[in-house]
Amino acid sequence: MVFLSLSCWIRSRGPDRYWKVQEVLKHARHFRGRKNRCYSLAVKAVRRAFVYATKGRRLKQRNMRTLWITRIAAASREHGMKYPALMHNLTKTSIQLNRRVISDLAITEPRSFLSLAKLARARQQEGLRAALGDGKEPAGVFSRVVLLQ
Amino acid sequence: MASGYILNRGALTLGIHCQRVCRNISVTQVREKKRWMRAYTYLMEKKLKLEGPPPPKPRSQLPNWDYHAEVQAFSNRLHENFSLELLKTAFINPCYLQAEQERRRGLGVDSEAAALVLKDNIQLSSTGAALTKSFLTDWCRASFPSLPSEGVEGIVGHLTSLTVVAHVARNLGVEDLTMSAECPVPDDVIHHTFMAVIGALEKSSGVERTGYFLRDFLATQLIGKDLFDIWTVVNPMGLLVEELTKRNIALPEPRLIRAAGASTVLPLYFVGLYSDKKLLAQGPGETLVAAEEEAARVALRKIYGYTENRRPSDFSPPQQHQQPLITSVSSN
Amino acid sequence: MTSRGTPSRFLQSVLQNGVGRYVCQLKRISLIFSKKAQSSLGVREFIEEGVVDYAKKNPSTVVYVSPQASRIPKIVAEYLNGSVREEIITNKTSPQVLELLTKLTNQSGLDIIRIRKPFHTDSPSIQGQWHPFTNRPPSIGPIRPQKQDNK
Amino acid sequence: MSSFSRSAQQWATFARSWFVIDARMQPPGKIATMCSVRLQGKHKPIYHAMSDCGDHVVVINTKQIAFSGNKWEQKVYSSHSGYPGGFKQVTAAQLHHKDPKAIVKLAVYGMLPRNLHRRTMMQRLHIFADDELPEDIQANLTEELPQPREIPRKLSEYTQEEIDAFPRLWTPYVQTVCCQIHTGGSINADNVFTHSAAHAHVIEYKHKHRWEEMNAASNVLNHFYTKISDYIL
Repeated sequence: MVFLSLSCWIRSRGPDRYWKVQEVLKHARHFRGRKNRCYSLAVKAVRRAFVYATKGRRLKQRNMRTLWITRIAAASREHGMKYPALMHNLTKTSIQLNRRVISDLAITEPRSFLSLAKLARARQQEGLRAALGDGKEPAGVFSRVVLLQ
Repeated sequence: MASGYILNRGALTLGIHCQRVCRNISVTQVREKKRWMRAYTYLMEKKLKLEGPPPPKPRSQLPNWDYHAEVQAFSNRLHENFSLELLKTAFINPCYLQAEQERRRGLGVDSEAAALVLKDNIQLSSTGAALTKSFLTDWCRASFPSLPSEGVEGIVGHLTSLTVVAHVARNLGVEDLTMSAECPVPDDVIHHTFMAVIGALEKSSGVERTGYFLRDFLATQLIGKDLFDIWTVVNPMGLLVEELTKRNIALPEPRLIRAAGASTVLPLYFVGLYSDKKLLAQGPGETLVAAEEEAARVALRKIYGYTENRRPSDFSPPQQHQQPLITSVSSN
Repeated sequence: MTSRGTPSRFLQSVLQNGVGRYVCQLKRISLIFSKKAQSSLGVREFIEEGVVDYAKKNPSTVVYVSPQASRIPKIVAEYLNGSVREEIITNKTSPQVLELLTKLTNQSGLDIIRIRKPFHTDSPSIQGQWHPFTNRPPSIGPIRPQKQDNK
Repeated sequence: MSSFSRSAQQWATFARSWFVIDARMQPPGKIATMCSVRLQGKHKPIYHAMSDCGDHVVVINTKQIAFSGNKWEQKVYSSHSGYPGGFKQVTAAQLHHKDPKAIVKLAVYGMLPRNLHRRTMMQRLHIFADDELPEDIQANLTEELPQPREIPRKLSEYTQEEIDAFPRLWTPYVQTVCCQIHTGGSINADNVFTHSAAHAHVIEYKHKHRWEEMNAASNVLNHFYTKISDYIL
């Protein structure tokens, strides 16, 4: 925390408790209770607030990512896909959209999102067909693939 | 200050330690904690609270003001070649002339010696206003060819309204230069002045440049605005019926498409307007009537080509497009 | 700084600046310095060397140079939207002053506070925003879904 | 399409829809999952935990939910009134007998996040023991959700041809008993099927010699927690 304005405050250069207190209270004015006017309480609260703010900057990124994932999951469920399948197949089709953009698309441009989902679905089917091969089992293996055909 | 200094010196020579009492701040510089500062700040704050902020002063009466340079910078800032004489005339409002003459008469100077040889901007303003109106009407017709004349009038009326023009003018620095009787320049005066500036531009650079000027500064105010925020239509359904009969399309038939929570206090209805079994538009609403009206508005927006997802208007600089503005816009 | 304790705004521009043409938002700049003081040395140097070049390069800005008996040289920048910014340039060298001036010239005059998102638009959606019925198949006939009766 | 007015667009985007789920012969857990997702609004791309965008869910026919395994006897619902000796434990069957809505309600409540929105979300859940809906709720519905599990068919719903065509692993001892079962007069098999989760497709008559015993005992064992699994696979 650097208080740039303090050194620039020309009229009151030098140590003065009043200004020091004001610098702290400036950050505590929106707090609730006596914290917003009593220095000894405010200084503690401000320090905590700054610590939370520092941690919060990391936390925000994480929380936003979870929010995007929830939203994409919800939107892809509407089109009958699951989130992991959608994202995996989008990567496979080399669509390099991040989660923020995809979730924004799901809200503001639903038709673009629908086409993305369709693309992922097609890629998924393709992958399944490739995994099944020509529909014949390798020798000596019996599985449900035959029954499904 | 001088008396304080003398007093201070007198006190010092007398050897009485009353320095603190009769100290004058600006005279004796003492290196210490400025403990008076807090009380002084509080006093000033209290004074401000009691008396309110001081009345605003026009920028021209504050230090660092060169009218000629300011006017020239104004012209350069807008990338236009104003003739400075005309531009200076454009800033002189009749109310300023009146007030100034009153003031001079009040000072007791005889009328011949202190006569004002300034022209006011009434004529420039009227030409500017007329030009603005005609240009914006043409521009709207070209950009939204299917909009009816009432709609065009609505848009032009919005763009030339007092608030919009005053907002544009204030953000272009017209307020400082305006010669006005009152100090926070009222909206109508600033509107008048801006129109006069447009008139001056038309006289100095021609109609086409003025057109670009209007397009760049006034028409851009349409960005992000909805048609029916600008143009108040009371009965959209009636208008839609009128439009459809004009185009020989079957009349719209409202149908309830979707509904949710119909018996709650937060219902949602989607009403679709079908014309000849084809969906014209659909609109959501809180009640069936509101939804129907909304659907009519949506249909009107589609017919008039003023949807939110329309192609943006062309605001590119004139160097790339050599042909006149109106055709270049309509070719889109 | 905490996010609640600091003011914030969305990304914006003055009068859709740059859509039609770009207007330099700095309308007036005053260099206030002392003729004698040591702290104004760099400013005096800048006024001798660079201020004319700066004024020529920026014809849309009015530059005032006013010597005053003060120890604190400063730049007062006024913007088109009416905001005024003061920058203290005590003990700044000539290139530093020029740098500061360039920075002030390029600013828009809007409050320098936290910007919530690095992008903003008035009309976010082209295809129409999502609503609960966007991806639902249209229901034919009566709108109420009839309960299936097994009996 | 994006030309709704802003207020109308907002009204449409944040409107609450009403879902209806038929819980007949469905596992309560699966019903509760569907409910809790929709009550929280996690099925909408505009989801945000603070924006309270959940929908209404109507569950009907909760009287006819179906637990698998022997959860009816073994699943225990515990509660404590706070007073000494106030600890109560009831089995699922007892609870269901007392209040046919309780099992679904508790299952949904347990699946919602533990926060201040929990009770609000529960208020948007409407549970009905049978399929009679009041008029005002009937008017609100927007969509019926598909059931998570296919309803197993009762033996009485199979035709004779289907039963004959059903693959058998061995021949039953006595053919006549088989006929006696599905011609109707048998034990109150219908009753047992509807109330318990037993969904047998093939009835085996290994214990032919115990068949008469069962017929006699069926008057006693008419409740849904009858240990029919000894006789029916």
